[in-house]
Amino acid sequence: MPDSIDLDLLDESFAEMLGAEWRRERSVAYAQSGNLIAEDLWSQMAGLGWTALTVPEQYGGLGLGIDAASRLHAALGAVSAPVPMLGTTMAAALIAHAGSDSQRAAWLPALADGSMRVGFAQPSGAKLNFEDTSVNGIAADVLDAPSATHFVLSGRREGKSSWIVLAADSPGVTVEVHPLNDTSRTLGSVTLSQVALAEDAVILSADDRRVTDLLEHWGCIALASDSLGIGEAVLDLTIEYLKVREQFGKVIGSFQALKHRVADHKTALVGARELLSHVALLDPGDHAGLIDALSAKAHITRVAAEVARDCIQLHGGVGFTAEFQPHVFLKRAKLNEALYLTRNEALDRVADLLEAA
Amino acid sequence: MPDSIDLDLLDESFAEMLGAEWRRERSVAYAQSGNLIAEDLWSQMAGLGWTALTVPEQYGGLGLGIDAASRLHAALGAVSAPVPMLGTTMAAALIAHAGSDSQRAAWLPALADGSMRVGFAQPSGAKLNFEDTSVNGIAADVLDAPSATHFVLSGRREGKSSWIVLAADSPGVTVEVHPLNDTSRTLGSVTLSQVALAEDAVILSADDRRVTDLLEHWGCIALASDSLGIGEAVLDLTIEYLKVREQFGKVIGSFQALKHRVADHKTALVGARELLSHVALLDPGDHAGLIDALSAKAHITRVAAEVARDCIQLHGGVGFTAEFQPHVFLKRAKLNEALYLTRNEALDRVADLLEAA
Amino acid sequence: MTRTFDILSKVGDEQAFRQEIRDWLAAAMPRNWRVEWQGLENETLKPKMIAWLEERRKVGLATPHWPKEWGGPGLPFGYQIIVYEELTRADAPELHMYMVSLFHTPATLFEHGSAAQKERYLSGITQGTDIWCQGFSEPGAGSDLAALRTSARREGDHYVVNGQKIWSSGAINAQYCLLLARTEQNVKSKHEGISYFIMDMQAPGVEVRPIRSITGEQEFCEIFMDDVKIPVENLIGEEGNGWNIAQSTLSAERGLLIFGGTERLARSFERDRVDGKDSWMRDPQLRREYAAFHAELQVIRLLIRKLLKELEASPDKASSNLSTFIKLSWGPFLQRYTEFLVRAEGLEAHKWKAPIPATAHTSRIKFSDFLKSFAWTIAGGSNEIMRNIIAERYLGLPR
Amino acid sequence: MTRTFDILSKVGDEQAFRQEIRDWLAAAMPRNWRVEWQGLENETLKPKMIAWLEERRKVGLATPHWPKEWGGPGLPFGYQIIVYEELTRADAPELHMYMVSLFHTPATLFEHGSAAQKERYLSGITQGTDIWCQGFSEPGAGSDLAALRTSARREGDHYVVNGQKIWSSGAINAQYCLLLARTEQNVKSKHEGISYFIMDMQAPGVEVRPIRSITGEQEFCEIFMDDVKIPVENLIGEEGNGWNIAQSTLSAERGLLIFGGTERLARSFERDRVDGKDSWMRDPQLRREYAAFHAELQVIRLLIRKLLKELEASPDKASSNLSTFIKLSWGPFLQRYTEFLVRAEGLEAHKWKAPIPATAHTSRIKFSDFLKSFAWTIAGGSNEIMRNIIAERYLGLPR
Repeated sequence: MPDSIDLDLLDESFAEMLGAEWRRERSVAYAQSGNLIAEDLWSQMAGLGWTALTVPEQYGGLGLGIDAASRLHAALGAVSAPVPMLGTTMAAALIAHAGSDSQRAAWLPALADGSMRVGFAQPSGAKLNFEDTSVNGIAADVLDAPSATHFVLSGRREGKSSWIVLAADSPGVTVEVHPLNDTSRTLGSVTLSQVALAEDAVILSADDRRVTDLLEHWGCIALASDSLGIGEAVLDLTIEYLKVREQFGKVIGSFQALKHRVADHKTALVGARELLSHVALLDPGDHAGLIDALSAKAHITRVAAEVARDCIQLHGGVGFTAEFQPHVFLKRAKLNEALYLTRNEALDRVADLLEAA
Repeated sequence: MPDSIDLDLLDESFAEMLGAEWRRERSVAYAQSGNLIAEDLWSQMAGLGWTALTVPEQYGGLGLGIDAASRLHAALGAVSAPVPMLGTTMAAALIAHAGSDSQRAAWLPALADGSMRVGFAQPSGAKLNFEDTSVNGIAADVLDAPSATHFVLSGRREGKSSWIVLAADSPGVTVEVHPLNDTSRTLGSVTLSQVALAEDAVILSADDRRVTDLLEHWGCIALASDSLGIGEAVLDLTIEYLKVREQFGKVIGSFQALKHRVADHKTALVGARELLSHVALLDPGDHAGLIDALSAKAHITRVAAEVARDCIQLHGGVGFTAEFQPHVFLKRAKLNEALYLTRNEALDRVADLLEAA
Repeated sequence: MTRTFDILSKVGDEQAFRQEIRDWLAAAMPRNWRVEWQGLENETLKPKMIAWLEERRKVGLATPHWPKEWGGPGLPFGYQIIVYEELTRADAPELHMYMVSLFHTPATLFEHGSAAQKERYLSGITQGTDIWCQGFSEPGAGSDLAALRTSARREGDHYVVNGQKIWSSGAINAQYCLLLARTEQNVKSKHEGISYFIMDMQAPGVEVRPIRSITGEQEFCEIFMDDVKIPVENLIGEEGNGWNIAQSTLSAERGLLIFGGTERLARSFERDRVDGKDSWMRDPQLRREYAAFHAELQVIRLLIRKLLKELEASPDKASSNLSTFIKLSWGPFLQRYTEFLVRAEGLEAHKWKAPIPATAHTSRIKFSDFLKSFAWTIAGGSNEIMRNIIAERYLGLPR
Repeated sequence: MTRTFDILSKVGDEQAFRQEIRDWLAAAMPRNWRVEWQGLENETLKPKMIAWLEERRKVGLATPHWPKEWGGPGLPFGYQIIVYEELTRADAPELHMYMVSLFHTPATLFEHGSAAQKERYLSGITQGTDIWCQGFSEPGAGSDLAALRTSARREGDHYVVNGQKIWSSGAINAQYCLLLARTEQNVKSKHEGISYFIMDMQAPGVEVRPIRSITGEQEFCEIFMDDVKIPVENLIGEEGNGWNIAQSTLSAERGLLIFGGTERLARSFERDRVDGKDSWMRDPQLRREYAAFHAELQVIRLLIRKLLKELEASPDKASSNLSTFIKLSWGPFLQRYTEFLVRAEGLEAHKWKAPIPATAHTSRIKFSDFLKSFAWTIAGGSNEIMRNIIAERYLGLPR
């Protein structure tokens, strides 16, 4: 089944539910609500099996790959959905690829049914020390930590990169909430104070480099997908607006200077989509695949942020109000640029990898 | 007299002569001629005293400052004049500020009357060794060297920056000509092989740092001025073209997408002109003055090159032909970006100086 | 603290003038205001703003750029510059609630107001705490300002106004409004038949609704007018001549208003470098990006000084060309620079912090400053309108 | 060297196919051609180009992307890719004099030509050395192609043609011209009344004048036609249907033609990095700028492969949407990348070097490659025309 699934059909089902459940008005209203997560939306997603997308079948998942996850993240970006899906995608990848059998059995079903919500540490963050039986330290700026049931934090053990999975309510764990300009997501710094380190909480892979590459690859694709969804959605709604808003006795969409900017944005997004489709099919273990994934992250998050920025300008005055949607997209697009790897960090990696090729 | 001269009147006299003597057609034709210098234009300039502009009065000059030279360089840029004026400006500054009385007497009158044409070494080039009685080495990529009567080359003596003034026909001097894409100028690499170093040929200043700063300041302003002239001229002629060329039954200047690009270019050039006027009045010994001069070089050469590039595009097909003028401007503007200091080198200097402020 | 300050008497001695301002600021400026005022809006902010205005008034600097004819201190140009330099240097709060009062109202009244209007309303600013707002734009007439539909119908000794305005900064706090309304419906050109009024915001039928902006602040408002009566003596200039008068109002916006903002930004630009010195200023690329902004900032500061000199020579008539170039330089520059800071600061810039009022575009909350930059690229004539004006009016490209 | 090569028979075994091409290229490719051909133009270049075409023909690769129906080798898509990959890998000269012959002529004739026309003219390309040019643009009708004024008047069994064409690549060397001319003057829409002809360039009344381009080369020409007779059998399709047929010609240009160019650029992109490794690749900023181009290059290569797959599925009908997006991605990208290389190389890039023909945009003479990029941003539908098409036709924004 997984191999033969039609991703375009998947797209349609994502768009259908989100289009019905997370309309523009909800998105705009949510941005001022102060909530940490759209609980009801998350429940619906879980109910439809979206949280199970990339979990292996034997653990209650659909066993699909990053290409399917890419579609889902694009759909969530397209409505700026306030759900912590990135943590699920990343945690499922990590645990499925590097977890022991008991770890997989312990966590993958909970990820699949949505009951486990993960705050996944910034890959570029400081590493914790997992050598002892307890762990101390701070994992700063963990995405979606404030609404998470679990954290996946990275550190070192036996000289290797490794990860721990920790319940948010474990003794000694506290979370400092950082509200974001992008109110569709949250950030939290997780402080660990004498937190007991159960042996089974540590994920240690024989080939930690491969796991690190895999996570980088999946993270880049998920964020690039989210941004692609943002870029396409904000451009589409702006084009709609340009077709109805009148100034000087004409719809403003008839002004050539605006048309040319829109055409450039559309061209950039058509290309971005093609790049992403391609990257999502590459093997993360593949050197060229990682180059393209990092490139896609740097390129597509930039394109989307620039499109969203200009869409505010194209809206004119109403674009400056909280009541219209472009700002919701701009804030999310700008955050995507900074998450996991900044553009400059990604490009430095690309240059390194190209030179090593 | 010099203090009270009206620079706007000077501008007018530059524009009048050059407008009459170096029309578009000559500029376009010259670009394919293979000549090293427009001898007749140089003679006319010398006859009108333009080569004497910044030479002190007691040596037959007009004793004006870099603000006047800036106007001249802008006027020369505006017609892409194939004359080695930059060497005169730089050499006059160096000799007037750092030369001994005998050196000033020997060279300034010849600079003033145009009989001495200088190939002035790239400030960033390798330094020669002036310790001995003869000098060996290569001064690479000296601007206008192929048409020069003299070279000013930089090196070190007694641990300080110093300069030599050398006749092009001195024994042991050979010049390798590098034709340029910008055919309004030339470049040459000067090889010195056992060239006798007369004691009076070496310019050595007690405060070599001040002289270096002065040359950097003047060089930045001269090149930025040349580029400003280019940018304004190429935009003006493009606007003229947009007003007459018809497509789709309209003059293409009525298309809003083109209008908006032109408006942005115009805005950038209005600002560039203001920056340059300001910088040309600052004391080169002043820290802030040097920052602004370097900034002006980096900024204005970039603006002009970008305007010239888009002017080819705005011309459409004819912009791609050697018969129209935009390419002459683009090539000169791009060269100005690379001469003396690249944009990145200039910005690194600006950042250093800002941090030291 | 019991010392009194006499700043204006020091004109003629720049050094003493400057020192007196510094001493006064050290004594009179609200303490720690960036922290105290953070997150304040309208009602809570207003008394603090008034108190600060009072301090400025005491030393004659409520309206430092006003000539004597307007009731201002009539400072020579060089001294005006010093005032702004010192206010900036001390990081004094901006009188942002008084923007229209300080800039748009005098630019309008001085040239077009009656003697009685000048007398009454300018003194309300120099001597009182009158807050003004501007009622130009409408939901259906943004960039196309002349398409406005708010109507003013003459009935005896007053006009009856009906309609809706939008993007009125600070209308929620305002006593008066500079209002454009249509007094004649059947006109050949939409620029005709528009009249210019002073509207009392406390008049019956006026309703104000704040609009929340993308920064979360409520600076802009909508104004709804339902049979609002405006006495005929509140008509500015001739009936039907409102469009021309509005050009005076707008020209104030495109030049002078930017001055304070750029000087503050120049100061903030230096602090950004210091703040970033152990982080992004060590990245060779970001360092160059930063350095390149220096030229752009200088360009704008120089253009504004040129405009101010023109204004000094002829105070009632700003060069509209120059002010258009300034507007189109400043807005996009500000947007690119603040975006750069967001990028340079990384994830930290994305953490929400309550906006700080009265800081112009230098709250130093990077994301908030970036979002606010759209006010300059959209409001008061968008980038697009500026480009049309430059191409068509100044360069003669055909419509 | 006496070995014969049988590349086409290896279809079915990719490895053997690839190896056979490599062996053939090692034996047959002109030696040291980049040096030998540098600075050559027209007459001196033509025999070298023909000799290379002959080598390709011997192994069935004169027209590697042509289907069997056109007289091509009918290679499966994957094998076409291999051919281009190997030609690129070996840095084989591009058949740039044959661009119209290889791309535009078949795209036009296959769909719209008569059996006799296909028979005669396609074989002149697959079996001979016919060079074609295109006579579309006119001095008064550049981007507004349909405004063309060249007239073709029917007189008995021929048409009499008068007018002028411009931007005809390689017309100076051409035997035939794909000509658009107006056969009907009184039309409601300018797109009507245009007919499509094959014109013999040796016919009396045809005169060709080369245009020197900004790179100093003479690739483009003007064609003057003074009572040129074209036999009626040289009309392609119906009289008056030329505009529609021209769309087939142009679609070839916007997709397929870019393929060779991007693959060469991808190869050149790698070499640029190696060449720069001790200079600009050590500058952190230039290194990032370089790395950022990787994504853009991949985007274009992927879009083209998608288009080629569509063409394989339905060879006579390219997706015009996709080809427009490709054109608007490729031209500006190429211009920015070549400009970057000029900047990265510094002063060295400004030294003039004679252009090297047959290198597409990868002569590796940086300034020349930069200047040539304008051919892609202006010719064959300028950036501006592409933006109009995308906004109006694809996105439905009103005219």
